[in-house]
Amino acid sequence: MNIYVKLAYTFLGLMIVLNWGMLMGATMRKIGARVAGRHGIPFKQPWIDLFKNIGVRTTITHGIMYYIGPVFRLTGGVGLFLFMPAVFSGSPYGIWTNFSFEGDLILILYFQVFGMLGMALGAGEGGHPYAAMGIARGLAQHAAVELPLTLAFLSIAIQYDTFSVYKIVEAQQGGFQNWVLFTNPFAAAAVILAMLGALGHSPFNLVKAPNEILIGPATEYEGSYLGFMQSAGAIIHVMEAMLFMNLVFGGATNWFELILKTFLIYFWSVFVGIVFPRFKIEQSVTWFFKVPLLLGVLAILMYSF
Amino acid sequence: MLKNTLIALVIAVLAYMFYNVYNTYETRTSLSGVAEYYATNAAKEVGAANIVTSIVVTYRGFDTLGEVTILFLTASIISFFLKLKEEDENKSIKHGITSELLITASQVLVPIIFLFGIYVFINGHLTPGGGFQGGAIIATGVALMIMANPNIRINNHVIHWVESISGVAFVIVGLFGIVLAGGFLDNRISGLGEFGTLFSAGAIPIIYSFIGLKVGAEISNILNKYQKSQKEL
Amino acid sequence: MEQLDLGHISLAIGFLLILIGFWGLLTQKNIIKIIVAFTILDTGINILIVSLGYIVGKTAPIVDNSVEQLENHNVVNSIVDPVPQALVLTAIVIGFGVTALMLAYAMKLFNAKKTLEINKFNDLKW
Amino acid sequence: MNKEIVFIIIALILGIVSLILALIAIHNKKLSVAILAAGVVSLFASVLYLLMAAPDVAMTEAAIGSGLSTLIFFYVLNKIKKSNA
Amino acid sequence: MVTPIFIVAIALGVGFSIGVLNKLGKNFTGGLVLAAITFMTFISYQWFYAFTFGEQTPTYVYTAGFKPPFSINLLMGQYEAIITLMINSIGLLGGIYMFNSLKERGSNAQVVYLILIMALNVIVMTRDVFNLFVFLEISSIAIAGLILLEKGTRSMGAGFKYVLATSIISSILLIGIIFSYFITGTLNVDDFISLSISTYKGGAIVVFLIMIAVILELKPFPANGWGLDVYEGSDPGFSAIISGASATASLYVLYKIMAFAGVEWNYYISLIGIVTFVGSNLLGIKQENTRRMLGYSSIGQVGLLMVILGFKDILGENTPYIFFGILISHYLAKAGLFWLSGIVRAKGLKEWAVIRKKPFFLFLMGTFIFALIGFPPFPSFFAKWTLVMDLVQSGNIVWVAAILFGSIMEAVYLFRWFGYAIKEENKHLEDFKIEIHKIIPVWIVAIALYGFGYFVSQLTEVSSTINFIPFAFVILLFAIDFLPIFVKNTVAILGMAFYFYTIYPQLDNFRLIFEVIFIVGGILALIAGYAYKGKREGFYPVAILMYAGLTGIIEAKTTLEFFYGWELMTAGSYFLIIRGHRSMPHGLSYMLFSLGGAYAILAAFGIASVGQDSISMSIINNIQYIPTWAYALLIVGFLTKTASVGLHIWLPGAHGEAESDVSPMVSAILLKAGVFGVALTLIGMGAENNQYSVLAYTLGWIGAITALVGNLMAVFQEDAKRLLAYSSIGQLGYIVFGLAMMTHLGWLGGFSYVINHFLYKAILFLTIGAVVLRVGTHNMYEMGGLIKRMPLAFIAVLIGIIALSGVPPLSGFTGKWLFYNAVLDKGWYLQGAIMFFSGGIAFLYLWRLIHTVFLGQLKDNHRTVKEISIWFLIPIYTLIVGILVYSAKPQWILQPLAEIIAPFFPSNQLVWNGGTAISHYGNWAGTMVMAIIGIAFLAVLGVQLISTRKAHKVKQFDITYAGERPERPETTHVAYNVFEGLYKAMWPATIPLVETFWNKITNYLHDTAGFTRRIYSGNGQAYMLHIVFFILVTYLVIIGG
Repeated sequence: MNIYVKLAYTFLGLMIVLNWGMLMGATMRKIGARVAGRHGIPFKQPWIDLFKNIGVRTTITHGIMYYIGPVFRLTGGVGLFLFMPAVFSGSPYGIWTNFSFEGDLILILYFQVFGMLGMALGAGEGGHPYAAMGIARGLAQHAAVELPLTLAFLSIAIQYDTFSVYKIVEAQQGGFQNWVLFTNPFAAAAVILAMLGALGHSPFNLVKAPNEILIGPATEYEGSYLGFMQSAGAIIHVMEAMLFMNLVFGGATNWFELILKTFLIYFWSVFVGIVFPRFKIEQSVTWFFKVPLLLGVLAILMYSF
Repeated sequence: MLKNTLIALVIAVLAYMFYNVYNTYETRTSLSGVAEYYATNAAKEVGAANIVTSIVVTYRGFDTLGEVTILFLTASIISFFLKLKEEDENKSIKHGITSELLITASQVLVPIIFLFGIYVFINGHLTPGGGFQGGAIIATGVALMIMANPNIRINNHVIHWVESISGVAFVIVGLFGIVLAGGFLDNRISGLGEFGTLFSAGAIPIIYSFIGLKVGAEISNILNKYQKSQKEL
Repeated sequence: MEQLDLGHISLAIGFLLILIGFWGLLTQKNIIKIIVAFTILDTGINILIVSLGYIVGKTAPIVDNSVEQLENHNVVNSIVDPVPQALVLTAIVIGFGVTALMLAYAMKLFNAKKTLEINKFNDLKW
Repeated sequence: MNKEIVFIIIALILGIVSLILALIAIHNKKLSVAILAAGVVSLFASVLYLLMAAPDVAMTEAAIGSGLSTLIFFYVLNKIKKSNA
Repeated sequence: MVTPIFIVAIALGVGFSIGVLNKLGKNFTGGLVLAAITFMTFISYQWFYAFTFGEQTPTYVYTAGFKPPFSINLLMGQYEAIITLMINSIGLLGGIYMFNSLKERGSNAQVVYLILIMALNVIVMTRDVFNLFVFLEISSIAIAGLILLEKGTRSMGAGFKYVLATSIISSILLIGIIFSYFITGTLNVDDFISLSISTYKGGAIVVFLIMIAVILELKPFPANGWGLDVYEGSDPGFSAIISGASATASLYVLYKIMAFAGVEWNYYISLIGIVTFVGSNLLGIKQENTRRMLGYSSIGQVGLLMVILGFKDILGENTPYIFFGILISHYLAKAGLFWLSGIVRAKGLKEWAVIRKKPFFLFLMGTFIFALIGFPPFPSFFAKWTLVMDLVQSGNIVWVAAILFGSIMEAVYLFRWFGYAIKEENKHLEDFKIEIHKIIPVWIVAIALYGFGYFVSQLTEVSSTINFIPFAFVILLFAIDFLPIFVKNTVAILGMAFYFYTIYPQLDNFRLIFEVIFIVGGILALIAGYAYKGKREGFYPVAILMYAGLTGIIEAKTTLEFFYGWELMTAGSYFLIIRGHRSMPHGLSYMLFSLGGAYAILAAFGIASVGQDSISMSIINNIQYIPTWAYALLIVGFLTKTASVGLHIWLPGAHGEAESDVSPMVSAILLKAGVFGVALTLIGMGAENNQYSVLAYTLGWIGAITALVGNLMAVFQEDAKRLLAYSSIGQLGYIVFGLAMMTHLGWLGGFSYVINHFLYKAILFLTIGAVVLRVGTHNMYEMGGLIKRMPLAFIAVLIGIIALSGVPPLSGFTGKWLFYNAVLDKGWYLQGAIMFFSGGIAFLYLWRLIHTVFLGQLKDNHRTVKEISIWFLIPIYTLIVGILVYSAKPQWILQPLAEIIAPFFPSNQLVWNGGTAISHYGNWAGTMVMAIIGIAFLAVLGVQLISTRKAHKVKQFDITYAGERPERPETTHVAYNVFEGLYKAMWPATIPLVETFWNKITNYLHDTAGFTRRIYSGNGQAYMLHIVFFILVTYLVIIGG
């Protein structure tokens, strides 16, 4: 395939993901509001916010790291998309597999951090004390979430003898009975529980803590920085869901399937969030070290002997 | 008391050990080993009638040198250990005068004792006794002198001169042995002389005299130091 | 009665004196007493040495002036062992030296602390 | 009576007495008694040496062991008594 | 040739005549005594010369002109010549040293000293046991007298106890001697040998009496309280003579007696020796008084020498080499230390801080202590090495273990003492004055130690291969230590560069990697040294000492060379570490762990040499005797250097408190020495098809847990350098884990980590160190906002942490990617998951590091700090270039690495397709990934640049929360106790179990020592009881009931 055609498709895919991410975010907020008996925001609200933010005339900067923090964040989101096969089409070099053939699952796992790091550092230079607090909590929770997730992912990698996300998706084709959800239930269960933390909704949203301390690390950003953060957030949400979809739920063979599955995955975390109140950070860390970790270890042990 | 019981136990075990040592002893009926050689040859080789003397002065003369050295060491150590400060020596306390009898007796006896001592070591190669015994006897004379008159000032210089010269002479005579005879402390540096007479046994009478003088001087020195320390407060 | 000869008896005396000496060394607290015990120990050893050289019925190792004794090698059969006697001479003198030194120490130690109790002189320990 | 047997008897007596004296020397409270007893032990030893045909040793022991040693002991004892007084 | 009888004649002639000559003044008599000793020294020297360089045969000297056994004879053989030379020369030096104190006591004391030296000579030479007794008595009495050189009740008490003890001992000896005469009819040692006395009726018990007396003269534990009191109570100048000359003579007597005692005694002598060695060194750790501690050490060393004598039949022809190697070191070093203690006049160990600012004193003290412990280049090093080799080869591993344990105990107190001297506060201490006649002997023995070290190393074929050039360079740097820093730094850098240039063609690629890290890395770290002002005394010799050791282990062709380099490196790094503020306890624990590790390695080398003719390094590839244990020992030894969990507690303090440019040296560079060793061991274990999978498996777990523990502990540090130090522990855990997998991918991952860790840890430590130099604190919560003042430093740290955390696209990801492939390949899933989790935790502390130091609010007192020094920036940015190149073109490094590893691990290699690495499990295109991310980043940045083109800079407090300007560290940038929440959840994992474990062991040892040493009640009578007890117990054991 011509590289320009590839780039074009990739860009198109990115736009789809961005918009779907914003829509999904609005939907979830709506659902949350309705459950709480409020009316909630209109579905177009994210777009309105984005354009308004980008349109803000005065922008400030605290310094170079503050300035490029959002760039890191957005690059992180975009990069994730680039290294993730979006829609399965029977070839690793297919239309919607982006540049996933340049790396594998490990690359994606580590690249997740790239955006977080940028945001953390950028907010850090802003000098807001709560930014640091939010990051500290986020990192602590992230570390705890990673453990069961990694165990589960490793289990899946062992199961299919590969780290390539594409190959894992490929192996799950041919009916839902081939999904990891059924072929490797412990790993799937660990992922399903641990991804609550990864997606960062209640009860694991002390990091963002919307009501008490504004919006966590992003506190210091406004204007088009915030716009960037917002877009990145939308992309990353979808990408996270997409990762779980690819690894556990059989991937997607078309965009509709992708949207449906990511919605359901995302909805699962929102659903839990509606039911449970927010955890303190030590509570959430301890929680991840209990059931999800146990499941992850079981998933590994299955293949260790 | 527990401790003494423990010690008693220790002594008991020690006794057991010594008992085992004791058991190695068997009544001897004849000479063996080196003793046999000495008995056979000492008189001929060394020329001294008293075999003990020939062993002490010649065969094992090196031990004797060490022995003299020990006395010398002890005297030296005691003299710097018990040393009085200079001023103390001058204003030392006067002891009460001892009885007239003792003083008179000592005046009579001391020269005799000295003479006897000299006799003992000069005849060391012929009769029982020798340098050590003679030296000890001389020292007894010195002790008597001191006892008779505690305030007497034994002349340090004399003692030191006697001690030094006899000591050095001992070593030099020993060295002559290397040059003139078979080895260090060999008594055969001059002719052995006629067996059984005073001037026989080569250098033994000379060496024993030096030993006697030296031992006498050293012991006197020790006694003197102790005597002086009495005056110390 | 086989063992009841002079050699055995004095050997036994020697060992017993040594044991008494050890007992004294280990039990007496007074420094002078300890030194006394040491001299007894020393005497015991000296007796030991001499008795080892003893041979029943022999004379002192001094050769008569008679030449025949020399010639006929009778000396060998007529004297006790001279070597231990020579050694014990040395041992006695050494013992005297050590005793004198100990007594000097005793005097100085007494001067320093006005006591002769040995367990008072434990400034250095552990 | 055989000379040997006489010797043995003398030696036994000397031995027993000197052992007793040695114990006295160790256990008597009075230092002067102890010193004297030790001196006598030494003196008895020199007699024993004579019995065992060791006149040289006997002389030495008598002069040095029982004589001079005891003398020094008394010097020291005297000194100590004086300081105590 | 002057006959040795003149030693006696001269000494006595001079001695006896002094009674008259003392009228000429004490200086004259003192001079005369020295002249006499000089002459005695000359006599033994000419014999020594004749034996060593000529064809001299052992010569008997007959006294009285009769043949032995009828007269007393002396023997002057080779050993006698050596030992009398030693005694006389130390006697001469001691005489010079004590000139004044002897003079003060008068001519009598001078004579006693002279006679003592003479008596010791005779003790060595005589062949007659009764004569031996006489001269032993002479020496005892002389010693009892000379103890009084030191005034006061204490020395008198010690002297009296000494007299009592020796009189008991000599009584026993005399009884033994007279009975030996009784049963054999002779007193001559040679006759005893030819008649084999122990076969006579009662021979055994007679030999026992003689033997036990001689052994007691050597102050065996625990019947040695009197000896200790003497060491403590007497004049230090004289203690040196007792410890050196007197003990040496007694040892030689033991040797003589052993000739007729029968072989069964050998075992018991060794047993008593080892008990003494271990026992007294154990008690030594409780000592606070210098001289008493040195006394314990002396007694211990003599015990060790007894062990060697006991093993003389097994050690065979190596015995003299080993014996004299250890003896000479002990002899000179102990004399030096005692003499130093006399000059310094400090009683307590802590008071030695008075020499803190006196480099020459520290040099002397260090020389002696290192010689005692057995570091190269001192004779004891070679001797100990040979000893361990021979003992292990003869199957006496338990003995080796005991000896090494005792050595470590000795190191504990000696190095603690040394640490006090270097680091303890010394303001309140009074200075001391140095008398020239006292310091000269000390210098002479110190120089002699180095000289003998070289001499001894040339004696055997294997040790003569050692490359002394690097060490000579150390000496050179010490010699120019007075020059300014600029000169020394340049000399050091040029020297290392030149050395590298000459050495690198000889190395294979595997070694070359490490050599580059060691030497090139070292040069980079040294460049930072230009930033320092002043002279920086003592820095360069020790730094180069470490590098000399590092290059030594790389170049080593034999195990001896390796161990030599290893010990040099340990010594050098110890000095480097201890230079830091507050680093004394850490320096000590570093030294102890290093020594423990070194001894494990030594023992393993010994085991490896069993059944093999050579000691070439290749023997560890084919260990025949108990190979599993040998490899385990090697691994444990090397893991002390990589600070793996359980053996890591020295590292945080040592690295954290070190100087700014030292931290990268000891972290980025030094730790790789351990990795090098582990790699060698694993290769030795047989690479892929190894039979020691249990070891490798255990090692893998150790690596994984180390990674977790190191990273987790790093998260909770408040001190920036400690954070990095813990991080090093974790990173080394990764490396160990990678190597332990014993697969191609595992090793590739491990090695890529080796290089990476070197790069980023050097960057981070250099940068943080430079920042610390500027802001003057290690505490992160006292920093903040420094990006404004030091943007270059910030960028360096940013790149460093991205590389460390393994976030693509920088080089750290290479290692991670390789690891996960290797984990899958190997099947170590759980460990792999732990590794991944540790990686996740790494983000926490890395973020904390960069955030709390560079971001957040700038502190008021830092508003004017400058950018870090250019001399730090140069190496930092050089390394950054390295990281960037590595990240962009990983194949440039990974492909050569794979080639190195391939011979050992041929299967499951990576396939390279251009810049894409393809494994069985996945693929990774380093260059492309970097390009993609770069393009995406630039694109996004472009958009942002457009949309925020009018951004204006705001002030520090112009933030949303501006209404509350935070003042306290807890609030300013939340730097203090940042991860409180995590800590609440994870505190059980941070319980310092390992530290508690080691503390318990330490306390246990201390308690044991404290309890045991109470037997030394200070009561002379108790000491006599000990002696009698010792005799009886030995009797019951040896002769039986």
